[in-house]
Amino acid sequence: MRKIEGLFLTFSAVGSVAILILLVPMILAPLMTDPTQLAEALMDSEISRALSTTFAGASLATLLALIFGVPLAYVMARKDFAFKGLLESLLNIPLTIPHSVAGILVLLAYHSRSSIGSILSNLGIVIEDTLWGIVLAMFFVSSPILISSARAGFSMIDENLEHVARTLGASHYKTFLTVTLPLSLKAIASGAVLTWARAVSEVGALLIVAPYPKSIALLVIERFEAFGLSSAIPITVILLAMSLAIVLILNCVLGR
Amino acid sequence: MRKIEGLFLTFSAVGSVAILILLVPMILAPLMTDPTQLAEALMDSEISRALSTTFAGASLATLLALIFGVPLAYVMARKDFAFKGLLESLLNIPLTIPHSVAGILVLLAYHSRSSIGSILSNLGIVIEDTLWGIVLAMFFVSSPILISSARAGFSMIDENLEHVARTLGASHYKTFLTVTLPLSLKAIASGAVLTWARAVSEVGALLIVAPYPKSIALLVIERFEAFGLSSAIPITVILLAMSLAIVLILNCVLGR
Amino acid sequence: MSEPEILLELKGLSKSWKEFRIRNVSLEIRRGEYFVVMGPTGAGKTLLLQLIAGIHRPDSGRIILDGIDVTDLPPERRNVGYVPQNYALFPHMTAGENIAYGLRVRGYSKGEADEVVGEISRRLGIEELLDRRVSTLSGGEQQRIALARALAIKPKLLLLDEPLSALDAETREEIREYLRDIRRALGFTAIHVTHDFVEAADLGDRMAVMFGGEILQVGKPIDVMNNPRSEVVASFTGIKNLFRGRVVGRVGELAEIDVGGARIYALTKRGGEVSVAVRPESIIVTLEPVKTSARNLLKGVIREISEKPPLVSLKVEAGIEFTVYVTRNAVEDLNLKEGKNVYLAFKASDVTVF
Amino acid sequence: MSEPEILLELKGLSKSWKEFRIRNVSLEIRRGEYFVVMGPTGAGKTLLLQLIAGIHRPDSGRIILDGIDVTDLPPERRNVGYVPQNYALFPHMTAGENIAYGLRVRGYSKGEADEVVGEISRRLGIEELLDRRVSTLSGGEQQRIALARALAIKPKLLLLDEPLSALDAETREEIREYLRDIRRALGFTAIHVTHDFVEAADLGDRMAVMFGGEILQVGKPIDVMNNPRSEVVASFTGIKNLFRGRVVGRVGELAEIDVGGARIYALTKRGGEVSVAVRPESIIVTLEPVKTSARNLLKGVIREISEKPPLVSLKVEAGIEFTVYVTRNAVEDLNLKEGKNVYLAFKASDVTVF
Repeated sequence: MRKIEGLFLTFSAVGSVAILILLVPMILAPLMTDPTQLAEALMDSEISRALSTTFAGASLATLLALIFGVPLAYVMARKDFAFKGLLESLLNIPLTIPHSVAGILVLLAYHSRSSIGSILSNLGIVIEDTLWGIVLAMFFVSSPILISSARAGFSMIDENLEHVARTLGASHYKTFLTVTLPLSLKAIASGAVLTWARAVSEVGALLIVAPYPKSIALLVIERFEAFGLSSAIPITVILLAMSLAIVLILNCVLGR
Repeated sequence: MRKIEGLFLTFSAVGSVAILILLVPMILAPLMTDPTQLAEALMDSEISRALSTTFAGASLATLLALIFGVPLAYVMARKDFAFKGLLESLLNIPLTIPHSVAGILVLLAYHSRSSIGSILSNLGIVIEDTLWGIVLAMFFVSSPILISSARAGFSMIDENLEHVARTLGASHYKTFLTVTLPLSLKAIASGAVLTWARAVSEVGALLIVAPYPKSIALLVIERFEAFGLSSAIPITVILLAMSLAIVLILNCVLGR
Repeated sequence: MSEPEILLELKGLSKSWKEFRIRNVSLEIRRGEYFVVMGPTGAGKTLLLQLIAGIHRPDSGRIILDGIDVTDLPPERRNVGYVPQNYALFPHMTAGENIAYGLRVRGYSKGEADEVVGEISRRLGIEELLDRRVSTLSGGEQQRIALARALAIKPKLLLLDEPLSALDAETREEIREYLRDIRRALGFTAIHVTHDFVEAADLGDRMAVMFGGEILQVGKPIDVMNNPRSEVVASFTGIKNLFRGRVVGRVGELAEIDVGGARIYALTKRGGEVSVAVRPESIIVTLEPVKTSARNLLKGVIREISEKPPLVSLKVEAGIEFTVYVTRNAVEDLNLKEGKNVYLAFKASDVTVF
Repeated sequence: MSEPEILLELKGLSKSWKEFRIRNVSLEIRRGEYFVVMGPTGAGKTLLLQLIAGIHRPDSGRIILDGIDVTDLPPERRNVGYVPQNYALFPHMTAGENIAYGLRVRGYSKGEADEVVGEISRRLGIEELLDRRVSTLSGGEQQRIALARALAIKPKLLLLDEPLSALDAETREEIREYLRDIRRALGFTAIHVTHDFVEAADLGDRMAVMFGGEILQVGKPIDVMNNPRSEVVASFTGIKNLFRGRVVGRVGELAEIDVGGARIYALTKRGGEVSVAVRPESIIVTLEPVKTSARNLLKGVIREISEKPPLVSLKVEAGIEFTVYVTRNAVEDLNLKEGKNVYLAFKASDVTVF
């Protein structure tokens, strides 16, 4: 036999350590789950309340990211302006900052006795221990994902398509709605799914800004601390299944 | 004046909401910092211990990701094999799963009374409340970033370069070291920086697997809960400055 | 015959955009005219079209379309059809939906739009393509759909950016004829940008030569190519022995073409007005009228002899003026001199018709 | 002279890879030979080179290089120089470091490697490029560096994948001459893959025609092109009036070329062995030997007349056999018949030399 495959064999062996470390926990957890416990967890009203709080928060955060982030992404994809590079860098800070620090930053800026927060309070928006707080914290840590994904999507569209649509009589808005958006739907959708998943995954910022209403990631910690490791397994398996679903949906969206 | 810029004006206005929500907290926090408090924080031994614990953990996690993840990425970039698509999906789960759930998965698989954990204990590796635990939790949530970044880097190299190097007499290993690695250095380096930042940012998994030794992200939470919002500001500003540095380094590495 | 009305007037148009420049371009396009702008890559041809379409705004100068100053109007209010070099068909629509797009955004109902699409597709011979996805179309088919899409809105002016350059040689010829045919059938006004003199000579009623963002010469293609006013124009319109003529008789594919002062025999299926060209290297000079297989034998007189190393260039007046390249050896051998009578022989298969 | 030794032997090589196929290819390459493999895109030419280089392993068949079965050896143990179509220069090294790469991985010290690089650079005329970064090199310069890199390791065999296809027409000609020159100077064995008959005719000692993964014909270029054994081979080697000859005299750029049975005059600076070709459309037939500016006038006899719509094809034996296309009209006019004596006239400037 020729030795050409030698490097691939060695690399596969070394690389399988990474695979093992990452996959073993995902495989063991379902195996260690007691089906009756799993069934109970699915009935547990605290779990379902935490899930609906989390999903509501993540969905609202993603919606806000779509409303405010997609137009921003379009402007950044099509226009050059001063300090664009700096703005890009700053918008990526939430993705690299410790999550608890992100929480402090959000709380500091928007708590109800801060100057902005007091304005928001007058509008009935208080963030401490409310769904608004969850949404805001989630938006802060996750919306940059959607912005950069949408921007990449817009950048990949041939601008001539927009030019031609305009010469054919479509206004700039109509062009955006009928040409630009349909062609960047994949990028925006996969960005939205990732943003939503990132929002659901958040722990640190929520612990600071809004530990209540209880989100599912915090409930896992609470159960673990109060009743030990085995008590957290059913929720873990449920959320693991959800993550798998998200990853598979993403693969479909991206058409791989 | 012609109306062509209308859409960009509207979109900029809408998009600036996203910019405001994201940037205001980053701008306010440094403004609210008392310089003497900041100086004290820089002297605070608990903070410097937490920082060194965090950096040690994140650096070790990144090192392990480099050692095991880069070879894996190379095999995945160059070889087709059964269930490659599924493996890719599974390797991305840690990026979409709630962080506390990631912690439960890691603890469940590797705690000292588990079957794998007991083997590790015999080797002197216990994860509960040790640096090993921090490294493992950080590796679990962050290494997929490096793997996918390195893989993208390898995929972008013209395979003919490797072919030619081999015909010139370089072994497959030598080709990897002298041609493949130098050309994918940017992708690997930026992946490593992002992996390290992601490891530093972790809260949820550390709360479950190894709340001690105290990492910086957890110290922020502890200070906040014990002494209130203002006590956390100095650490926040220090870490904010670090994140900014990371983002700017990344921009340089990627040569933008 | 009175002078045709001016449809488009460019007044001192200037624009810098990325690495491209337009410098003080003034031009008048007549209603119904097929106008070709010819120039090398980077001359600013595409930028000129985009200024006319309203995609960019000029740094200075005005654009008057059909009597209205459209300089400050966005593209959607100009009614100008634009076909970019890559066609830019909407990939998320069928060919038919592409053609209907301009009608639908104008508020036509689906039924009304379908009717117009059906009509234009019939006239352009693309009915069988309407249900196809854009990605399944060949280059030539994409070009036809892009033309139909631009024509469906009955534009005042059609802008074609290198419409043939992305096609292979065979399809290029086919689409060139197609443009000639639909132009005759529909009678639109068009500005066609190209770097190929064949397109200019074959399609253009008039042409402009563009270089470095400036218009260097405007006129009928035959005049511009035979009388370039500068070295630069000559260098990229440099085609010798180009004549405009009319097919007056034929035997099979052997056509007899009247080119004013002379008759030229060539192989072509075309009729009516045509352009013909003969390479100077392909013409043989003799002193006697000999019978050969060459169908073209013209009597002329040498007007000028000049060096064209490694060859010698002769200008021969034979009703029309020919340029002929011969070897120095031949000049001595035949004792060729200015004022000497000679015969020019060239084969029908060596005449290019377009 | 004894038969040269076989350097490379391919025995029944087959391979499927992506959309490409090699089917049962057997071939012998002689030591010192310049062998051209010619075929259309998708014929499997690149895959064939990659099998010889060891980049892919054949599904079946054996590769014998210099008496050793290398089928199972990795590329680094074959000592075969490979220049891919895109050159694949290492972008993170200078030109000089690229050339030194093969020597350095073989354990040469920096000094030893520099010496060899200096020597080969001198012989290939690329000394002034050595310190340049690869990205600053033109296409032709990149090609020279890639050649030098492959030759620096003194390979048993040099594999060139479409070495001229990425270059513009002028550079292509230049590099073609360059290949001829360095081949004469260094005397290596090469397999050169191309889709262009000019390269095959000009460079190849022998050639193979490849189509659909199979070798259809092997032989000297002149034999393969003049006597294609099948329609497929004829279709892409289809060049008429191709002759191999030798420059025996000249006046300035007008060269006299001995092509065996005849003398042909052409414009070229080349000397020694050359290939010449004349387009059948460029040859004029007369019944009398007339004095014209055409430098070539050959007496011959019509051997065959056949239809080539819209023209008529004549085969004329004039020492060497010419194919001439004339109009049907000319056939009748001159009363051309098989067996009739005619004269063929064509201009020196209409002869292609390569």
